[in-house]
Amino acid sequence: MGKHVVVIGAGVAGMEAAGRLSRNGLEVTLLEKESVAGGHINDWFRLFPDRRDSNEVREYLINLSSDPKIQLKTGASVDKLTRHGSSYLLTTDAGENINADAVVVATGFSLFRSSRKEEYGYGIYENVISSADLEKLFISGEIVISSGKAPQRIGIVHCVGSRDEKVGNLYCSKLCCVTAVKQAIEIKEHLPDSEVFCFYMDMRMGGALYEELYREAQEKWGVNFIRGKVSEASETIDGKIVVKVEDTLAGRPLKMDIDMLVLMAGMEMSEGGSKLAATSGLKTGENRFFASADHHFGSNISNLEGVFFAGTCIAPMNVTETISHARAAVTEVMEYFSNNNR
Amino acid sequence: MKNEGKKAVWSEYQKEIADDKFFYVRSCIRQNFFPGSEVAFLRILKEVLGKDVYEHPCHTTCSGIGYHGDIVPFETAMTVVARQFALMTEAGYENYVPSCITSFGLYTEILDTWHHFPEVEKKIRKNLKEATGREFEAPKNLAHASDVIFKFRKEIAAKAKYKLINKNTGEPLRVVDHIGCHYAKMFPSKGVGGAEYPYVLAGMIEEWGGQVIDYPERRHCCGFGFRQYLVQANRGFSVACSKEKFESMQPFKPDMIITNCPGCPMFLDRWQYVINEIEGKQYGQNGEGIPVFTYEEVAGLVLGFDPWDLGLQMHQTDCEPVLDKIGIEYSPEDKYKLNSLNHSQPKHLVVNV
Amino acid sequence: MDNLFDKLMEDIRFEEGLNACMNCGVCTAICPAAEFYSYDPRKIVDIVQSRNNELIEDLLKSEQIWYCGECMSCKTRCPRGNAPGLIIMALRGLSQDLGYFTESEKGRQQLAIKRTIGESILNTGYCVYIDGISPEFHPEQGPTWEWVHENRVDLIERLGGNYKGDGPGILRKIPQETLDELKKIFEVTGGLERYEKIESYSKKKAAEMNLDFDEGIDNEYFSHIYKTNNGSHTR
Amino acid sequence: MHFDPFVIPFNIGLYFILIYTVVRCITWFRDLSRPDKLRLQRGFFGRAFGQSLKEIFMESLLHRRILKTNLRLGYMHMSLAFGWFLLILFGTIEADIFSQSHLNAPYKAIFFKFFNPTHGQTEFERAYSFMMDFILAFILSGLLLAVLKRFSSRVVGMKKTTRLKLTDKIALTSLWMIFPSRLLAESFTSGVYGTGSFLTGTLGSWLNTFLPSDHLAYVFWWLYSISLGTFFILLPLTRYMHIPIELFLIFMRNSGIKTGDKTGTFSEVQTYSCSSCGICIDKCQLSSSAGINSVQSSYLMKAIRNDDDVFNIAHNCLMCGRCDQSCPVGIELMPIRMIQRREGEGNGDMRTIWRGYFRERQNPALVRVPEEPSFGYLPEKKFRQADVLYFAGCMTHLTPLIKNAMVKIFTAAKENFYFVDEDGGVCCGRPLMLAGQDREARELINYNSEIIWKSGAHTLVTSCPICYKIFKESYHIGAEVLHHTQYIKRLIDDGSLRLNYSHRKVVYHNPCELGRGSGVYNEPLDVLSFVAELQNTQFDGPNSLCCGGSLGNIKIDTVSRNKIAADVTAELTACNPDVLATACPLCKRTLANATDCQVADIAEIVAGEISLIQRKKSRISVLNIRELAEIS
Amino acid sequence: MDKFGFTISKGRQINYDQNDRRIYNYIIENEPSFRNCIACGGCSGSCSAGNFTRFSLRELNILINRGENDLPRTNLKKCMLCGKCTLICPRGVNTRNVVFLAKQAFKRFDSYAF
Repeated sequence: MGKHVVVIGAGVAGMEAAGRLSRNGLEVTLLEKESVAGGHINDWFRLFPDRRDSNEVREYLINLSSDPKIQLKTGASVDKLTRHGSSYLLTTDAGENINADAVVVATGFSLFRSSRKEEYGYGIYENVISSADLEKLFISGEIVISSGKAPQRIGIVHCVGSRDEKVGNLYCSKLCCVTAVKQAIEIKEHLPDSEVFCFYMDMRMGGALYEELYREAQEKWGVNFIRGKVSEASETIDGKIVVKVEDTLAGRPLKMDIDMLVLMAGMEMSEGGSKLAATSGLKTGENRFFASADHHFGSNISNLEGVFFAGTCIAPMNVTETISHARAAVTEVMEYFSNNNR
Repeated sequence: MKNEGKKAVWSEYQKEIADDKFFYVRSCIRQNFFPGSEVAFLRILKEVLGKDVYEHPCHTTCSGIGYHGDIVPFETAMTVVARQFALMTEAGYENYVPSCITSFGLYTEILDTWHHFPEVEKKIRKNLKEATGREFEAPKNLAHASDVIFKFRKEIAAKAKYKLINKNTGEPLRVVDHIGCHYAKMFPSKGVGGAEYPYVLAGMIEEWGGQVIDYPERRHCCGFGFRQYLVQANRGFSVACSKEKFESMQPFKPDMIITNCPGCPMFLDRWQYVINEIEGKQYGQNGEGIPVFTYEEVAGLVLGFDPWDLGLQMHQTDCEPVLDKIGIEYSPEDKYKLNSLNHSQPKHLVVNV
Repeated sequence: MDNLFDKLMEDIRFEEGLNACMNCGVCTAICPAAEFYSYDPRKIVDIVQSRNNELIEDLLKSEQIWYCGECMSCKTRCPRGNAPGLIIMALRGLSQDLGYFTESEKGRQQLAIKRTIGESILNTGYCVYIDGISPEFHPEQGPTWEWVHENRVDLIERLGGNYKGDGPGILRKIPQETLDELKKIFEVTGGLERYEKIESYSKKKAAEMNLDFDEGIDNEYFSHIYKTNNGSHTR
Repeated sequence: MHFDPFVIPFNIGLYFILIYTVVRCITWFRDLSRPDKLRLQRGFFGRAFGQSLKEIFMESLLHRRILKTNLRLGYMHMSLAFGWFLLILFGTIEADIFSQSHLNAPYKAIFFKFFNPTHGQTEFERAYSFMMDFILAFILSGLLLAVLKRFSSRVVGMKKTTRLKLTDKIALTSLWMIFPSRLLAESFTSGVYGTGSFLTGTLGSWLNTFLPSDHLAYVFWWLYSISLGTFFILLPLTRYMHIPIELFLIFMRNSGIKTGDKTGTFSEVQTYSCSSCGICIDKCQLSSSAGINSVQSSYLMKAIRNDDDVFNIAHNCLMCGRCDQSCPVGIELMPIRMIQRREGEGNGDMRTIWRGYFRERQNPALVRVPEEPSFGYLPEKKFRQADVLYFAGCMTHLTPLIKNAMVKIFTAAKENFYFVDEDGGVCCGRPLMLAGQDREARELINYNSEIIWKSGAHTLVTSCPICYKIFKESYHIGAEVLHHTQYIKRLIDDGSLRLNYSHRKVVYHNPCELGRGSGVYNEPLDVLSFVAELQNTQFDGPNSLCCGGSLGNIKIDTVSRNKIAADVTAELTACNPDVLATACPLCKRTLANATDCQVADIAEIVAGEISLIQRKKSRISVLNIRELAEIS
Repeated sequence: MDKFGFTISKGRQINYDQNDRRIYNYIIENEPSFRNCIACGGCSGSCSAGNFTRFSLRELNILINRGENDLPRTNLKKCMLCGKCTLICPRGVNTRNVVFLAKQAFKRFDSYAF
């Protein structure tokens, strides 16, 4: 057909979409603001719920998107997106102009900046880390606290930056609960004698095999689950973290010293996505993610004809859903081209 | 502890504080328990910094303690406050500076309520007109007195005679800051540095040479709790709250506590005495207690005011250990000297002599 | 019977303080009162949001609503933007308006606060005034306070105050016209009505409890409510 | 030759065990309650004595009951027991007849051949030798089976065999050694002297051709004696103690002594009478379905004897009663288990074979506060006058279809009934009792009794067999207690309830507490065959299976329960019935989770077939539609 | 104390580090399914005893888990062991054995008889 599609963002959604588009015979330009493709999956050690090595998924995506029809441009973010007749003109921050017959927006998400929940002291207390930091520790193979010792007791705070009006995020990020459980198990694998406490508001284990993983954490690993939102964390003189929480099921406040506190950062609209929304006229919703045309049957469709959404730029999704969503976006693109040709 | 992290938080909570022409409103509790502090505030602003501060002789309590003791309805409290605003308007001032944190909290709450519910403000205007015939403008700038001292902390440091440094070791004094709950807990954006890491006192401590101590129960209430202290039967709760704080700060070996709320310094001071009486436990280094100060007292000391002019003799927990550490000159025999011929001393001291 | 939830909704603070609660417990976790009293602000919010009249009535008559110290730490933290502290204030207001406060030991103490703080406001223009803070009622203020209280005239003068004096300054005398204005404000805005309700319901309760009731703070009922702690408030 | 040192081990063992048994019997007798002592005395001079002798012969020697259940296993036990008995009997006679003197020391009979090596030359002697060899061969054949059973229990037709401790192994080895060593000792001796019959003679002469028989014979006589001595000394520590003790058991039982609810002489005698034959393990569904092989009655008996962790074993049992019914020794296994449950952890008064004499109590006495009721919170008792009371039971509240069906049946039968626990009642107390908490159970029993008693009802109907059993056995309420199946049967019989006949095929699962537990077998079947086509299975009647949901077991996990239920439903639905019927809410719930077949309580089936035309209450039997159809 | 007319209140926070967790550990050891509790409250909802009194197995389970043993110790005996909770439990926790073991544990560690 000779049509040219620009995919913005070379994360899971972008790579999947680009690969599928090229398989359909389209020319694709894949733009990535970072120096390498892969997105957040590059920072993750293992994936829930089956704990597979994230490299395997990355390799799959790289293979899929390594096609002569796909031109990957790294270090390139989109400054402007304007419509010219039936095509679009994209201007990158490097000043490069790219023409596209259709655009797939796959700008993904940003992890919630944990320091915004000031009461947890992220960035202030040495032993308060985020879920992403913990993944780095997993990759390094060594879980240690600032003193260089292995933590004896680890606390995991769910819903950091999610379901929280104070930081303007009313929505549930959906993946943090299962991530917490996955990480809790991984901690126990590394440090079998440690105690792990998950502080949750509701356990939202709504994916395939998520609940099973939760059960495994309880049954096999003895991970403790305490229902209550952590109110604040503070530091003792010997670098321990004191958490205050209500054990709502016991109906009593609970105070506990913890060696390492892990914050389950939620998902937010990415900066690149916000910038794109501001310059392109793409609509966003109350949750600041892109607003798709219809929740049920038009989640890939934007308010601009020929611009399509793929993946977590519209809402939190796991890898499986992201890949499915990217494939659906490709279907929409193909249909768009075939309708326009008629 | 990473200080950059804290600074990042502080930078997000900047607050506009007026520069001059303050309408000063006194605090009920402070006038009774820390009269020297309010005197020092006016002295510093007028004499040291040369600012225009006006005090209206007809201003009253804001009724805040009654409001938080739940015997004064919100509408009544709002109208009383509206009358204070009217006095300010009548005197031609726009920058309202309360000495009291409960008042500051109440003003903030009222202004916020009026902002969200304009019909309430309208009703209060009507009430005030009906009751007193007065009319008012809401203040252009509302800052707590500690905000004002915070704003001029550098000027004070420049004119300081002493620093919060142990003159024997050269080490900065380890200072605990205690912020009144109603300063920023209700409206974090109205306090310097926000609710979690308020900077208002920390800024003064840092500027004047001390080191801020961050201990786990730093944000805990002193335990005043209005009705919790006001009724004898409930005071066990009040003292327990302060005790929790002392227990938590003790490992950090604090040299002193500095506060910006009227009640807190009094409670943190008196409860040390009560805990010692009931449980025989004395906090602080060498069992001499942890001296508790208001920010004006500390500013006054730094500027070289006489400790007994600041009213430090009214503290139950002796301040001399800190004065000695800093190297402040004072005359021990003047401590209980009064203007009249009366030279009595507190009873426990008489017994000891 | 009146719908108590609707009555609460008339209070602007209630409307401000109650959005939807998801029972996360962050308020209780930070609450100083929950730490020392058998008290759980989360449960209180949950009860009021149930809109169950019976439960709310029980709440208004309970000890529960009187444990809060109104530090407002809960408001800082709530992820749904609720302010349990403000809800408590609305509940306390309604409990006094309906006379339910005398049903609980802690609620009955409202008379003590009215008689001390409340009357001080109207009589002196101050919530508290040094003359009323007697060492006898405040042994916890310690020996220094005894000295301060005894020598208050000299000491305040020495510190640059204006004890009972005219014009501005520390502990100055508030002019009578100002006190009249205050009183008028209380009259117009329902403050006096609240005072009267506290008095009349307390009087009724005193009769029920067979305790002498009189004006001022030197009577059996006052002494009882000021000092009694049945020890069942903590666990 | 009248003595040789090798007989010393045997003598020590023999006199030890004799003295031990006598002392033991005296203590046991002393511990008996007064009525039981009288029973025993009466039994000794009455019919019980003769009966016991017969039973001892039939059961302890011939092992008739084991033979009936399992021929190979029975033969094994019989050859060893009866064979040995014959060997001793005829050995003694032999010694008496053929040696120089009469009234010999026992070892003379046992080691007859050694002391009379030339014996066996006359015709009569040869014949007698032949008989003795035959008996020995009989024993050795059983021994062979026993050895094989150790290695493969299938040999004797058993699925599982009991597991052994070290002392058991030593005793077992010494037991096994006895007869082969006798064989070899006699053979070698016979070989040297050219005596012996078809077994010892043949073997002996053959061995003599290439071995120094004379020397070897003496070695094996020693071995024979040591084996016997060791076996006798270890006897009190092992299951073989059952050999002498069972005799007392039989006699006591025939004298009318019962287990009771506390540890006592009889329960101890029973415990020591267990031969660990393992039949209870074979019957146990925990073993066959869930693979739990450490808690069965024979293990419980052993744990009690060895003072092991009885507590966990005692509570890990479905209390289905299948083992109780099949025990060849007739030990009252369930009552003994209940005693253990009641006595609780560390509180048992059971004496171990040695330590018991010192009556040690390892755990300090607990500060008991029994005065304070456990269920003081229960509300004022509410009761209503009615003819019939319906007590659905806790479990029935989890199966509302059953309770609705019952209400429908009551209404259709125009019964003046009161639904006692309609709004959720108080538990009947049996679950607590099953957990060994009798005092607590008694509180609930008293509470419920008052309600029932004050209602003035003549009949109490319950849907739950668990409730039924305790109402029958432990309540004193002055009303007739009926399970709903019995009650429905009556309604049908007296014509109060007219039912249609459904042509559905039904298999009936008999709940343990109703069938084996309370002896109600026929009424459910009668009712079912009245409304449906009842199909028989091999698990009808006393042989019924346990659904696995039993409240009797407090330890078993859900997975195991489900396995049992799955196996049970597979067996019962093998003939593809339309409905798997039961008469217990707990069975219903448990089975329904394990099968796709419809599971229904009999009450539900009956309620579904209630005819629209109902007669007034009358005593005249009314033909149902099936009978009408048959007539026409 | 008379001097001031009050005593210093004691905190009622769950002090996880100082609480006695032997009861919990004993139960876990003997009934590992106890770990699987998700505090759904099914047990309390179906409870025969809960029908008459404020007895919540869910609450007791949680408290024992946290080492807050006072309430469970005095409340456990309210259970009738009827077993409905075990049938209801979606996580297959053998709740009946949990109660049974808890009583056992209190007997063993606290010399507390029921």
